[in-house]
Amino acid sequence: MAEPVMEVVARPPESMEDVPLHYCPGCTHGIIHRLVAEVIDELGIREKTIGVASVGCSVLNYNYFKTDFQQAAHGRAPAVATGIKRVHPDKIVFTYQGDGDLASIGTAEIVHAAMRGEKITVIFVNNAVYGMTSGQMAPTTLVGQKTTTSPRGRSVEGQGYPIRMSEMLATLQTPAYIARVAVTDPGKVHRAKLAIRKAFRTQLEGKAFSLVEIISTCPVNWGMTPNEAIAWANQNMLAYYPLGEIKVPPEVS
Amino acid sequence: MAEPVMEVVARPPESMEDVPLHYCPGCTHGIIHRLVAEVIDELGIREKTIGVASVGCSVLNYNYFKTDFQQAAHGRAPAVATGIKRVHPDKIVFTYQGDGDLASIGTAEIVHAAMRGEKITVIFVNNAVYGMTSGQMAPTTLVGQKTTTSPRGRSVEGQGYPIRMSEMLATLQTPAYIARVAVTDPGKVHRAKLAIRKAFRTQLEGKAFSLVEIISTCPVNWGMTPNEAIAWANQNMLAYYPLGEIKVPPEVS
Amino acid sequence: MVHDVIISGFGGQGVLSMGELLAYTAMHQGKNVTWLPAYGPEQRGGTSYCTVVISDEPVASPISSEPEAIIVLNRPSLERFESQVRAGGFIVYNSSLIDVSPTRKDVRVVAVPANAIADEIGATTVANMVMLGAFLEVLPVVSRDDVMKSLAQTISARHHNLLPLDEQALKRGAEVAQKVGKSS
Amino acid sequence: MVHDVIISGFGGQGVLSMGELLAYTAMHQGKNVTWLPAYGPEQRGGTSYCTVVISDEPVASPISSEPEAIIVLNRPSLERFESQVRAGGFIVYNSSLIDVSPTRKDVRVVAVPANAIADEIGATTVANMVMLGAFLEVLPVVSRDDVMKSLAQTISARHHNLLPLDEQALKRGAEVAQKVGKSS
Amino acid sequence: MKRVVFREERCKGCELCVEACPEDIIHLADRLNANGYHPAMVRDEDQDKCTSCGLCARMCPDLVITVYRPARVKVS
Amino acid sequence: MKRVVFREERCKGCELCVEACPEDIIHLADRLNANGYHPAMVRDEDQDKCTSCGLCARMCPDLVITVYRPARVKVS
Amino acid sequence: MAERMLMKGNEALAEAAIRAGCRFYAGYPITPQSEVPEYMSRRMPEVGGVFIQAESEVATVNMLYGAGGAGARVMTSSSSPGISLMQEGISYMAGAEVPGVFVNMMRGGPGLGDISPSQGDYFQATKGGGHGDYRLIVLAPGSIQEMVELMQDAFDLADKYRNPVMVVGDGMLGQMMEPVTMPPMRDLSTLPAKPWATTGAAGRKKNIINSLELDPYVLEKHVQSLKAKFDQMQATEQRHDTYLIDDAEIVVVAYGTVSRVARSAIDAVRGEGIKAGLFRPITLWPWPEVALARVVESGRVKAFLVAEMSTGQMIEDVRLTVSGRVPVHFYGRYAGVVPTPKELAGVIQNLQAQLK
Amino acid sequence: MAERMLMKGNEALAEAAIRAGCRFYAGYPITPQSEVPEYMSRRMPEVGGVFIQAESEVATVNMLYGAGGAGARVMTSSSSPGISLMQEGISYMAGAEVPGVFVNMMRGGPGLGDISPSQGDYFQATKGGGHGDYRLIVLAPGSIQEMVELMQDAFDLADKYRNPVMVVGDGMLGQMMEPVTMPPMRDLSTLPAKPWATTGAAGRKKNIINSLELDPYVLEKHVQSLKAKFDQMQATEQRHDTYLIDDAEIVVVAYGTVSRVARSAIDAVRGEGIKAGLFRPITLWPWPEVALARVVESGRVKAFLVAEMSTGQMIEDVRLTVSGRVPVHFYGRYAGVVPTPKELAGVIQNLQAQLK
Ligand SMILES: Cc1ncc(C[n+]2csc(CCOP(=O)(O)OP(=O)(O)O)c2C)c(N)n1
Ligand SMILES: Cc1ncc(C[n+]2csc(CCOP(=O)(O)OP(=O)(O)O)c2C)c(N)n1
Ligand code: SF4
Ligand code: SF4
Ligand code: SF4
Ligand code: SF4
Ligand code: SF4
Ligand code: SF4
Ligand SMILES: [Mg+2]
Ligand SMILES: [Mg+2]
Repeated sequence: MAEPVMEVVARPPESMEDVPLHYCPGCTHGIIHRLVAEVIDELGIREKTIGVASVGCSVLNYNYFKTDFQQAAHGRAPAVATGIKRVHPDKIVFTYQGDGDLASIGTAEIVHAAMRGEKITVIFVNNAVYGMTSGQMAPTTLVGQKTTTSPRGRSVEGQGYPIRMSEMLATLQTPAYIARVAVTDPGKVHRAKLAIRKAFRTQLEGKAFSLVEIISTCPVNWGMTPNEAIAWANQNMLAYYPLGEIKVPPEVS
Repeated sequence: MAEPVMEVVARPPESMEDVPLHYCPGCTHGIIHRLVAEVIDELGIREKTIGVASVGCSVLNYNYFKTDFQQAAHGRAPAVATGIKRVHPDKIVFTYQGDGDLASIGTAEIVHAAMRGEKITVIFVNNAVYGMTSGQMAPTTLVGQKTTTSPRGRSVEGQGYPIRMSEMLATLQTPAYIARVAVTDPGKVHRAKLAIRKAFRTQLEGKAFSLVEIISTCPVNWGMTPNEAIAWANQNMLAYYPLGEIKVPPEVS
Repeated sequence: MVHDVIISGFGGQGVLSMGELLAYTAMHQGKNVTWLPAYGPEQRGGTSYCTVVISDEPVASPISSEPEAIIVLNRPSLERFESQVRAGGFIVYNSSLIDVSPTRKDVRVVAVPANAIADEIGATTVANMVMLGAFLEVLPVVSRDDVMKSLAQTISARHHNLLPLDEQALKRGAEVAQKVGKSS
Repeated sequence: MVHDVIISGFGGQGVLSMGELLAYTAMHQGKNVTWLPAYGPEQRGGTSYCTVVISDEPVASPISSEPEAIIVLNRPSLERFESQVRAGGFIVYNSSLIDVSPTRKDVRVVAVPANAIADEIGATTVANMVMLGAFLEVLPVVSRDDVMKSLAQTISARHHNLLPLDEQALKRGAEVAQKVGKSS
Repeated sequence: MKRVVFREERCKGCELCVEACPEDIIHLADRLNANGYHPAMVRDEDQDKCTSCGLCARMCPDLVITVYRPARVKVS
Repeated sequence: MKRVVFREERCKGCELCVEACPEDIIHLADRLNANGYHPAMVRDEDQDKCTSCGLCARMCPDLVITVYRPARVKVS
Repeated sequence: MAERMLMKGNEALAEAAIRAGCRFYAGYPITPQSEVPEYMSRRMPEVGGVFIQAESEVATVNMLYGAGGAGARVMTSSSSPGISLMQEGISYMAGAEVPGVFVNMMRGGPGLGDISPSQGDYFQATKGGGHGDYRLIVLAPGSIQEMVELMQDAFDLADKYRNPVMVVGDGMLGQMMEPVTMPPMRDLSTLPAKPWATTGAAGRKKNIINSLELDPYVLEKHVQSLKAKFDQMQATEQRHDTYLIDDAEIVVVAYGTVSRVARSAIDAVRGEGIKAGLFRPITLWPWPEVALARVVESGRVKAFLVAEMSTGQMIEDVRLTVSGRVPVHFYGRYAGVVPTPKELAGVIQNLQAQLK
Repeated sequence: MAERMLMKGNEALAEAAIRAGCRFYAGYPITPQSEVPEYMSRRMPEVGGVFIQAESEVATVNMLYGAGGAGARVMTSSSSPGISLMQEGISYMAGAEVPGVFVNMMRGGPGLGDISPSQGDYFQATKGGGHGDYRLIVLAPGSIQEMVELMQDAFDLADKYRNPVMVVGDGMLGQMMEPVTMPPMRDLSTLPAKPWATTGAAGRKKNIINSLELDPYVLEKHVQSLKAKFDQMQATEQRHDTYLIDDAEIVVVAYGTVSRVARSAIDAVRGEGIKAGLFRPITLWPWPEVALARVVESGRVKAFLVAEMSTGQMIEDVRLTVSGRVPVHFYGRYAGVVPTPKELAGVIQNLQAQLK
């Protein structure tokens, strides 16, 4: 029997560099990188895209994308992106930020970039913990979750309930698109990609601020195997952080 | 006919110092000071209250209250109050902040004090402008409103729609009490006082974070007489910033 | 020659713009000038003032510890600056609002009922121009004509109809000062 | 006397805790010690190592540019540190994972099939104790007994049932090293 | 006795009380106070019209106003 | 020809692909790669069982996996 | 010849920045410099530039990082507390070699202090308020005209060295008016090309703006290359000015506002036969040590008088250069107090009396 | 005698702070000091103290301002970029006279840099990274034991002077383990009373914590009183240590981590007959100028070698003291690179060769 001609179903995206990623085994940052790169490929915008890396485990992601990049100070990626986009309104500018970065130290910057309606796209990776600095509590850490700075588990008394950034930002009138997705099974990964594409398209169409929050895992700091972490996220994080499109202006579909 | 014996209906509160206020004629900061002092009087907490002044026209309010006070860096009053209250959980701690202070530079601090559920009370004076520095745009400036840094009027394109802090903070699960009031006619002043009292009582009862947003005027920087400013606020600000209790936990009544 | 003058009054009495007008006019006469406002805590309510220095040479310090002249529009200003005027200098004060007289004997003193005159002219806002007119009469660092030219250049077209009032104010101020005697 | 040793391997091979145990034991023998981890970019994945200095005098620098000994558990570690060992020093390496031999001729080299031995003992995690046993045989800065005492003090009670395995590992490591010959 | 008393030297003439008074009896004096403001006042002859409603004091930002009313005499 | 190909040297043995595969044909090899991980693999004899669904690649964080399928031959 | 205009320092510097090709301004209001953002909010749209009122000074400096990294000529202005908030970002810009211009209209401190003129941030500007080994070129104009000219240089130097440049003034320089002649509008097409900027990787290798390098040996190389730039600045960018210094026995060292007061004081004491002169640093960093050393070596100077609106900061640099060869005296007013010419003349007179 | 424990620098200093009476810690994670907040999160509840993970370093310093102003012994810890973000708040604390202890475990910079040991923030700590005229007492331990002891002093000095105190270490001191003996737990009732603190104005005049004063003449008085405190610190708080200095012809000046490397290097070159010694500043501010001047005046020293993990910062203070009397050389590794004993010994040998 002759060998059948094969076509590719899935392969590494063009917009990513062919270098190993430094993430821990099973860390979902890698999946999210790939999705962003696939969207950049599909929209054909690699040469007009400028990324902004934040401080967190993904700090080195300027090494992984084949686009121009700026590495921003901790929490300030939206301000950096604002500067870039205002100088180059015809370019596509995105930030890639963790939950410590965006929801803690960078709260003011994300709220105000969203309020002003900066025409940028924010990829917000919520793994309920400070990954890079080895597992301290984040504002997104779940109640009861143990971390290195909440050794007895996050308690409502004194630390409060976790912040739901997407819902909070959606109270603003200006932002165009806000959605929460997850990468905790193949179907969710697919829907995550659709949301990321929508967010970039929002920007391409010249509309205001778009943000996709992505429920992610940090197996190392959660003290779990990658698949345990996936299961934990599906069970616990999604219960507190419901998935879905939170803000969609009528024009974006 | 004999002179009737007179009793006092209204007089300056005990908890205020008997010194002239430095505010511009007709500035409603003075009304709000008085309401806070009246509540402190009525609750009998002057000797256990510690205030935190912010940077704005009200920066000198430590001169006007007969309570202990700390003057906080611009935007950081909630962090300062957090420090005080955690050291003295039995004391009553309040901040007094303008909209530039709380909704611009201090966004992260107010969001996180609210998220943690710090047992403090925030008096948030929204006059849609930076008063002290002579009338620049604030995040709360209305669309179309002219200020010294929005000389053509605030535009949605590039500056976005104003931020509604109370609604935004109310998406957090931890805060106990959030309300928006105004001091733009005697009836509203009365309801403002009720809300302020409720906010302080929330703290007295050991419940989490309480905040009262107060729609206020800045006649000088709005370029109006005090009464024109009152009318403008009633007509324009209340249309965008609806009054009412936004978050009331079942227990607070 | 260096002339330095402090102009002081309540916020709203137009002392800053009066100083600016003086500096602007002198600049157009080829002089070196500085105009320095007091922007400190005095700003809100309280007293507001500015220092104008006019010189043939580049101006070194825009601050004057011993001004040649003061133009004071309210009583706190007189109290604050009277002692600083250098001997042989000038005090031009607004006698409409200041109910005491300067006590200095080593300076020339000119009392100008500026508000009263402005009311007569029918525009309370020109009281500062009355003061300026009186000042220029005793210390003619620039001419009234040049001031009027500067005014025409600097104020927006839709206020040009007010120029005759300003001119009148300058003149009336000068007349008051003439009675006291010209600077030699 | 000053002894300084670098202990290096993959993260997860227990090199940091091995160093800590060594330092802790020496401290309890009245020695001055320092334990310095490399906490740099090597941390995630990659190679992890620590430097232990043991001395009768207060330890000056906790960094050693020319360690007396290295204990290396994986190949990148050998490649990185082999050249630094000072002449007359020691290389103790894990021959289960390192498939090349050190080339230095001026140092004493001990090959320890640590993983193989640990597998024999039935606990892969004690490979580091095998290495330590071998090291202490060639450079007896502390005794195996003292190490066991330290272990008993530092690990939590519910792991005390593992102590016999650790003891066995130390001993098996020592036996391997004995074949090579004791340090004089 | 007066129902409504103004601490004139502290008044800034903002007229918030003027607007607030339902009886329309407050107006600014012609004279200036030490700070250069026309202070608010109620003419002596208008004091009777005052209902002691307190609205003027409620709106005054500068703690200028004290309002009195005849004591309700309690029969004890 | 293989349907699913692993760049073994980049695999970190996280097993996300193992969990994702509906055909249960992925497992970790006994050998270690240069970075000390047991790489994921599909045995040659299992390649046929692969449906080219691509779910393994979708979950792989490290760009290890390329998935092929027989081309649908277009009649032109 | 261009027309002389009577302008406030703050507005003049804003216009000067635009003439120098600045097309991105971000800032946050603070006295005594709020006229700068106010002017920019009116003017930037007219020249097709960007004005943003940032949510804070922290956001401001990071907007500059983004916009400067993207290739624009960028600036901000603030006053002391606001500049303190920018220190992390300034360090990032220096580390990532992003050019940008910072104006600090210094006010009295520490803390909230007051809003009056001060020179209390000399150390912060010249020694590095942020973390790590970096330097800023610090320019200190003495007049509004000079401020206008130094703004041109500030942008050019920032681009030349790919480093932030700071212009320091104070409330007095910001608020006063003086006649100025504006330089012509720079033709943007003549500005230096920035092949390193993030403009989208179209047809070229990607550009990365970054200060992170986890390998210390690689980072050390990078910091070494930064240091080479700073050494070059020190070799070539020192600037100063003098007044009546040729025969001076007492040399006042002062910059900015104080240098003007000092000139008046010197004029006054010269009238009494005191041989006083002025050494005025224009670059606070690089410190004009070559020129000052020459003054020391002339052998004529009997005493230096460092006059600052601070409790004594620049005096350290003077002492480093003088190195014990001539006595160095100090006169400081601070926390918002500006010395008067008369007062400073008195200090010089006292010093003269001591010398005799 | 208290037991010797083997502890990581970061954990030892955290425990030491608690023993010194610290009952309020706020902080934000950053390498290489995250073990401090982690330790505090476990330990503070056990002693009835407060641990807060702040939302940022900006919030952190302001929490310290509040808690310190309310009378508690307060501290935070961070590393270079985080300390830069605290500069406004530190200036506020100095201005408002709020005591507090800051630990900076310095890492390589500028910008994000790396996470390896560095001394690149010397200027920031000693000259004032924030705005206005203020100073911090800056303590630089050379070992973990000394760090533990200096933490006690840090809190006492902060309270004594009502001023922030900074303890500087680096990644090496924070991450390494050494045996330490902990001081006993301080009895909180023996700590100095703070009648100025905001504790509620019950039965006393109200207390105000504030750095604002709009009248420059009044503010100047206040800053003058601050300056008097700083002068007193300079007069009484200088500290240093020496090693083999009595006959030394080459004196290495180094602090912290580098001072330890230097000791090893000195031991090595002493073996070759080179008369080298060590001068180790313990207070970086106030700079130990009296003791260093005495070394200069001894006349024995032929050269100083300043060794820093920076491109050259402390050397300015050395030069100010030496004032041209003896040559001052410099050796720096930086951006996260720690010099080795061998390397430094080589530098001393070269220097010795030059001297001959
Ligand atoms: C100003 C400043 N503060 C703190 C840090 C240290 N730091 C680096 S990454 C990080 C947290 C990252 O957490 P997150 O944003 O959730 O990203 P993740 O690593 O979880 O993906 C922190 C606190 C820093 N680099 N700069
Ligand atoms: C760090 C810092 N940035 C800026 C300022 C200047 N500043 C003082 S008050 C103020 C705005 C105040 O506005 P708001 O909070 O709305 O109070 P208002 O005066 O309107 O009552 C600003 C920007 C400052 N003091 N500190
Ligand atoms: S620490 Fe957590 S977030 Fe960071 S790379 Fe590892 S698993 Fe991913
Ligand atoms: S500027 Fe506005 S807010 Fe400030 S005192 Fe005046 S009126 Fe009130
Ligand atoms: S109390 Fe009422 S009626 Fe009387 S003056 Fe005041 S507002 Fe008018
Ligand atoms: S409201 Fe108060 S301040 Fe205003 S006019 Fe009336 S009395 Fe005077
Ligand atoms: S493509 Fe689908 S069937 Fe084939 S190995 Fe991957 S997950 Fe399994
Ligand atoms: S998901 Fe990728 S990295 Fe993980 S085991 Fe499978 S192939 Fe390897
Ligand atoms: Mg995270
Ligand atoms: Mg406001």
